[in-house]
Amino acid sequence: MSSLTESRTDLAPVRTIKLRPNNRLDSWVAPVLTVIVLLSLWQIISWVSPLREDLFPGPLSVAAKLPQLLADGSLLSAIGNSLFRAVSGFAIAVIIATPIALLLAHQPLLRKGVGPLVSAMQVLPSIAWVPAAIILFGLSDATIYTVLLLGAIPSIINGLLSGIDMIPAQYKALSKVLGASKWEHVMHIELPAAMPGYVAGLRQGWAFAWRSLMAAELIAVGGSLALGVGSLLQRGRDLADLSLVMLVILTILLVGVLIELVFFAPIERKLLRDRGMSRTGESNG
Amino acid sequence: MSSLTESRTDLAPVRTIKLRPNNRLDSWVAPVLTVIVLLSLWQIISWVSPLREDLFPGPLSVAAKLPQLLADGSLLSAIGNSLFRAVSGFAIAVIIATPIALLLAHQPLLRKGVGPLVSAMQVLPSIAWVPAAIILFGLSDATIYTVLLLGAIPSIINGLLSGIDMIPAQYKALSKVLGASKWEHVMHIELPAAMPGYVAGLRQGWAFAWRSLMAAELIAVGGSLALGVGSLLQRGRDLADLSLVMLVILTILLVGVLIELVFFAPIERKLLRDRGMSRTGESNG
Amino acid sequence: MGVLLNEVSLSYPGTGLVIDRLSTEIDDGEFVAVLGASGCGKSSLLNMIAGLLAPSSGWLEVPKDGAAFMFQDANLLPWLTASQNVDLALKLAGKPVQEREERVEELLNLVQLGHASDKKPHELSGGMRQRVALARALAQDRQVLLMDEPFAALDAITRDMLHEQLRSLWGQTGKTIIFVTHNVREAIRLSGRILVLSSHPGRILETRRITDDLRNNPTQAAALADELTTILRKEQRKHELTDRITH
Amino acid sequence: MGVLLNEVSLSYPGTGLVIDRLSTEIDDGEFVAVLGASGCGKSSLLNMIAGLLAPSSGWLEVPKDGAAFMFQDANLLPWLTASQNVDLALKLAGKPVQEREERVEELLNLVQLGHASDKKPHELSGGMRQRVALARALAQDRQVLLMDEPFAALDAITRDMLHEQLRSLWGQTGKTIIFVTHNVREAIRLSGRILVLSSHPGRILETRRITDDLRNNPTQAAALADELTTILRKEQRKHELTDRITH
Amino acid sequence: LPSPNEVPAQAADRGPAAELKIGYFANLTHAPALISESEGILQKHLDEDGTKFQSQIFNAGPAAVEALNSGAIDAAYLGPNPALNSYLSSHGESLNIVSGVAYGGASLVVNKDITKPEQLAGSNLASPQFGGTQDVALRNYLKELDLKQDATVTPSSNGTVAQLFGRGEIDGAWLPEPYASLLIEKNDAHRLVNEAQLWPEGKFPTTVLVVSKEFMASHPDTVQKLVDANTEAIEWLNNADEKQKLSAVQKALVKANGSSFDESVIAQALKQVHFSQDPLPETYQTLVDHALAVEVGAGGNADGLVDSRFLEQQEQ
Ligand SMILES: Nc1ncnc2c1ncn2[C@@H]1O[C@H](COP(=O)(O)OP(=O)(O)OP(=O)(O)O)[C@@H](O)[C@H]1O
Ligand SMILES: Nc1ncnc2c1ncn2[C@@H]1O[C@H](COP(=O)(O)OP(=O)(O)OP(=O)(O)O)[C@@H](O)[C@H]1O
Ligand SMILES: [Mg+2]
Ligand SMILES: [Mg+2]
Repeated sequence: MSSLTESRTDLAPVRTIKLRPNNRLDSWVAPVLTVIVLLSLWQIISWVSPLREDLFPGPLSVAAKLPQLLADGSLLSAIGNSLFRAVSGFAIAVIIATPIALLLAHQPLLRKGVGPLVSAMQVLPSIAWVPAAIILFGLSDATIYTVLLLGAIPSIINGLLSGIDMIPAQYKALSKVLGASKWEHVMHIELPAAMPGYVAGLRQGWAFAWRSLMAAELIAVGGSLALGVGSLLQRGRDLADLSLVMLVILTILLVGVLIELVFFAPIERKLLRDRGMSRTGESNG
Repeated sequence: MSSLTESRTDLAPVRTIKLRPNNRLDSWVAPVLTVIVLLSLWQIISWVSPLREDLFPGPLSVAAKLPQLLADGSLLSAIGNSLFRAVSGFAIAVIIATPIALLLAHQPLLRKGVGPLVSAMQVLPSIAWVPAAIILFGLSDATIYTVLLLGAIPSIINGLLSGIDMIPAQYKALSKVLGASKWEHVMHIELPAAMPGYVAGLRQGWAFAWRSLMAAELIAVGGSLALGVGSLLQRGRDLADLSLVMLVILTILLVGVLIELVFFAPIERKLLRDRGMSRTGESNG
Repeated sequence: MGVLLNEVSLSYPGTGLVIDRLSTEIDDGEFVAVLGASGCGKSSLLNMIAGLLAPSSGWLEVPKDGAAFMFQDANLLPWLTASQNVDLALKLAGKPVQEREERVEELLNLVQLGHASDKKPHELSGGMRQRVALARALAQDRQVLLMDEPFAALDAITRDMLHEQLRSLWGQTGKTIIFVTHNVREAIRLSGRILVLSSHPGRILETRRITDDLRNNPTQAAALADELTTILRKEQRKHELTDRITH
Repeated sequence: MGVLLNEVSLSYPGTGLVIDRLSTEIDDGEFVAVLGASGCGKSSLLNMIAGLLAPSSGWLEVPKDGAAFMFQDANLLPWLTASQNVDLALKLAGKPVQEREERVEELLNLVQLGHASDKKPHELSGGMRQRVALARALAQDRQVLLMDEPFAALDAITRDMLHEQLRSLWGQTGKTIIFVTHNVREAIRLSGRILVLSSHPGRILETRRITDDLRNNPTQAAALADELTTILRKEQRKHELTDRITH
Repeated sequence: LPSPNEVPAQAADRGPAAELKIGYFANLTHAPALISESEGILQKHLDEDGTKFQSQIFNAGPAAVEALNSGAIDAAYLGPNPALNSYLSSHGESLNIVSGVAYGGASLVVNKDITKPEQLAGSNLASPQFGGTQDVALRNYLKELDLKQDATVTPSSNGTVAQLFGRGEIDGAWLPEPYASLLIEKNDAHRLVNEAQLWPEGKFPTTVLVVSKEFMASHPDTVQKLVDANTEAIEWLNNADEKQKLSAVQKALVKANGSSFDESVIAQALKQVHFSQDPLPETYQTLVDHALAVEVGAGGNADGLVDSRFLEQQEQ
């Protein structure tokens, strides 16, 4: 029987309410700090490293590349083009994938038949689709969207399916008892219940969409197809210009961080908060 | 007041126990049937289509390609090489990503700082890493594994993180009450509770691993780096040999379906069954 | 006709018979209480009546529009507030919006949760969740109402009040109510008939009609409560013996 | 010393005060029952004592090794069987394997679930789940045992039997037990002191010591039960009035 | 872990290397490399110093240059452009061209409807790589025809270009062999312009042999052997009769790549490509200037790219 007691006085003045604005700020400051630390590390390593400047460009020499690319507008227009394609393509992918996933979830035989194929399609590299897409659509944005969609759709389907699989059986019983039609069940119970898993799937789907886009943009490096970030990356490799490659990588990372911070993270936070959970390390207030 | 009554006699002889072997068989028969249907469709379209045979090869002309590739052993050895790399690389990725994800889950500041970068890395196309990997590791399997790992790890981290985020708060309370150390909490509560979300993430991680591998295998088609499926695919494209491209696509799909059926689906089924849930359309027995 | 069970049996995969050839007829507008030891199959029985489980053999008849069901655990949807949870039942019953709003408020007030209507389930106490579930079950407005230990998490006072509400609701609407409880006196106070279930397997051990006279006579009621408790105790003791032999 | 609460207040984000400057001292080895209306803050109080919630102001002292806690919902881990759920508590308490196996069996037999030890939570009935949770709480073997409506989902017979078990366990181990219940007679039967909480905000409305004499005297016990019920009812009525005015 | 810069750029001669790692593509224009290996020519030369060799087959220039820079390979058969790009971006520190391999063999092939250069107005043309030799040549050609605004140039990859043409998506393409011949043989295209017409004596580099600067500094003897073997392979090819040449090249291609184009395509292509060890040193600055003129490159100084001392040594 422990007679040692622990004073909890230290807990006393801690209010469970944390200020939200502060929290929001945190989620921006921390990544920015991380980036600064990583950049400094990179610069130091590039100074110390025995590798030639053209093989391992430091941040300064990469930054030196920037004005030129900004001046001829190619970087900004490439980002614009790619971002537009990725966002619109992703939206289309979500619109197509969601009903397919729901159909699969409700048609056991279809799911058994097509489900494994969907997972297999996820594994197929995007460039595999390029020849077929070109035959069908030639050198048009349709080709690029085809490759992007075939990359993103299977992943979103799988995300939603596993979200639905994880729905507690009791919710299904509830919806039956409440007399929900299939459609009502999907809209009022299944989709909201699967939401957290679905959003996790969407995040992966977005990654697939963007990566497939990069692969699709290698089809043509400018010309009749508008230049995208993927083309720019390939151009950097073709010209043995690692500064350009690094610059494009950083651009992609930046876009990725922004999409995460302004889109996925807030949605996820909202979903979890609605359900009385929280992302680890975030206050539940 | 409804006075209409519904006879439920029809339900009477239905036993809730379904025979499992039957179920198992189903999950193989259905995909095989699907594949047969798709193949037939493809053959019919290729007969009907006005496109030249070399632009749109039918299944028969693709199959005709098979004996030659089997004879010189290049297809089988390419599959063997790629599969070995993918499976071992994926295993390494899981081993690396899991502790990182756990660390991020338990270090709020780290997560805030690095989390968005991880999501951004997921978005970075695999070929972006190729120049750096070659310069660091030359033409070795290390290069290929680097590209593969950088593709798979962020996705697995994100999968586990969102699995952990979805753990009900009450389990955390339980583990605190039971006096679990951080390590015990992770092993006995956090990991098992996050399992379903984690496996969903692993499935996506596997897709990333395989796709990144395909990109990495484009570096070289032979020599000190053994030929992989990705190289074979590229060879088909270079030689404008769409039959070869199709054959490789089919091979990749086959591998994908097999991995899904022998690995992910059973694990997922087991996890859900353990928790009293079931994949939609599968009996809970 | 209300609910008819004919030789209904149930077993789960890997269990023996949970319910064994149970037959009973529950009239339209009857108020029936089900008593039985923990784990004897009461929830399973309600699940079958609600159509959520198919019997392993036998058959049952229920009104075509199914039954409203208050689950043993509250089973609220965590992403909806208390009022949205109740509203969902009305929405799925096809009620028009204006009507719904009013009805939700009415129902939440009935269970004394008017002040908590905008709270999410995780912000409610256990008893409050149960009351939201009760409001939702009442919102369904079906001829048959199944309730699985509806008042278990409530304090005596709230419980008393809800007893009254439920009795008056039953009087007004003539619903068929089947409810599971562990509280013998609650069963006597509310129901017109008490079914006592045995366990392993679940059969009807005893059926008692409760008249209003008996209900309102404290001594008689107490005597019946004692009697039922004795029956239950005897049944339990039998099992303890078998248990000790088999294990 | 057992548990000391000093001017402890609690509010959740967006709520008013749930618990308002509550002070009390619970001695080592005391058996305390907490009564109060649904939603008055009983679970919140236990959560604070268990260290799961920090008070908004005030402070409390608990034994350094914390408290065993039986949650209001069973809170079993769904991927573990009944026996594994109990075993986890022993494992995390650092008990050696041989001892654990025996102890798990012992505890499951204690709650009469020896036959269900290999079932997963979703294969158990509500009352069975609660009993597994009880077994797990006992497995923790801490000086302080907190129980949040431990017998709510149990039938009278099982409950009676577990009352006895709990009393004898308390007698043998000298644990400090704090338990929440809605059953006034249960409180009188088990505890040495009853705390009655008010609601909105939660304060101690009444403290009653229960002597063994009183406990064993049916008339006295019934009188106390009536008295406590009246106190609770009065408190509730007060709120209904305020409610009607504010809403 | 190969660390390319352990050896300072101007390291002392350390005699013949123990091993020579060489990269090339399984392409027709790399025939001397293929023959040199399949006929055992390189092995024979290296055996004199006891040097072993290892070959690595690449898909594309960038990966080969990256490998050369990392020290994973010491020498490579490459198109002139990747070599030039790497030379310029490293300020002359990465590699040198030590010998020519092939010249000629690039053409503008177009569909049958286009018979005169003027008809290129409004057409959609392709090239195999942005800023590559053919891309620059095409752009330059269009500029000289004053069609720069009227025709689109879409850089893609060789395989994709063939597909696009097959679908009728593009009207023509400036391609190296055997892709130009592939379009002619399989897709009814015809040769509108042979790039040879645009160069003095019809000579422009198609494939060159490059060696990394460090390797050259430490093992000049081995480089000499490599250059000698290259020359011998070229002579072998140039002395063989048509049929012998075709079958040897085809055999080597299949061996390296698993499969190859049809014999008819290879035969056509072999007529366009000429093998010679002449590195054509004066052409590179022209390439750079053309690129600058059509705004696809940053310009630069190609002086010193070609290091012909090994060829000169050979002649002595
Ligand atoms: N899904 C299931 N799989 C296997 N066994 C089950 C399942 N559900 C219930 N059981 C078993 O069926 C029996 C009856 O369970 P049920 O939930 O109907 O009991 P109950 O009478 O409602 O008990 P309680 O009063 O404790 O809620 C129990 O022994 C339980 O273990
Ligand atoms: N996470 C939370 N956020 C906001 N409010 C909460 C939260 N948890 C509890 N509350 C509120 O605090 C009050 C007390 O809740 P608590 O669970 O302690 O009640 P209780 O006395 O245990 O009731 P019951 O007997 O019904 O279980 C309730 O009004 C509830 O709405
Ligand atoms: Mg039950
Ligand atoms: Mg409570």
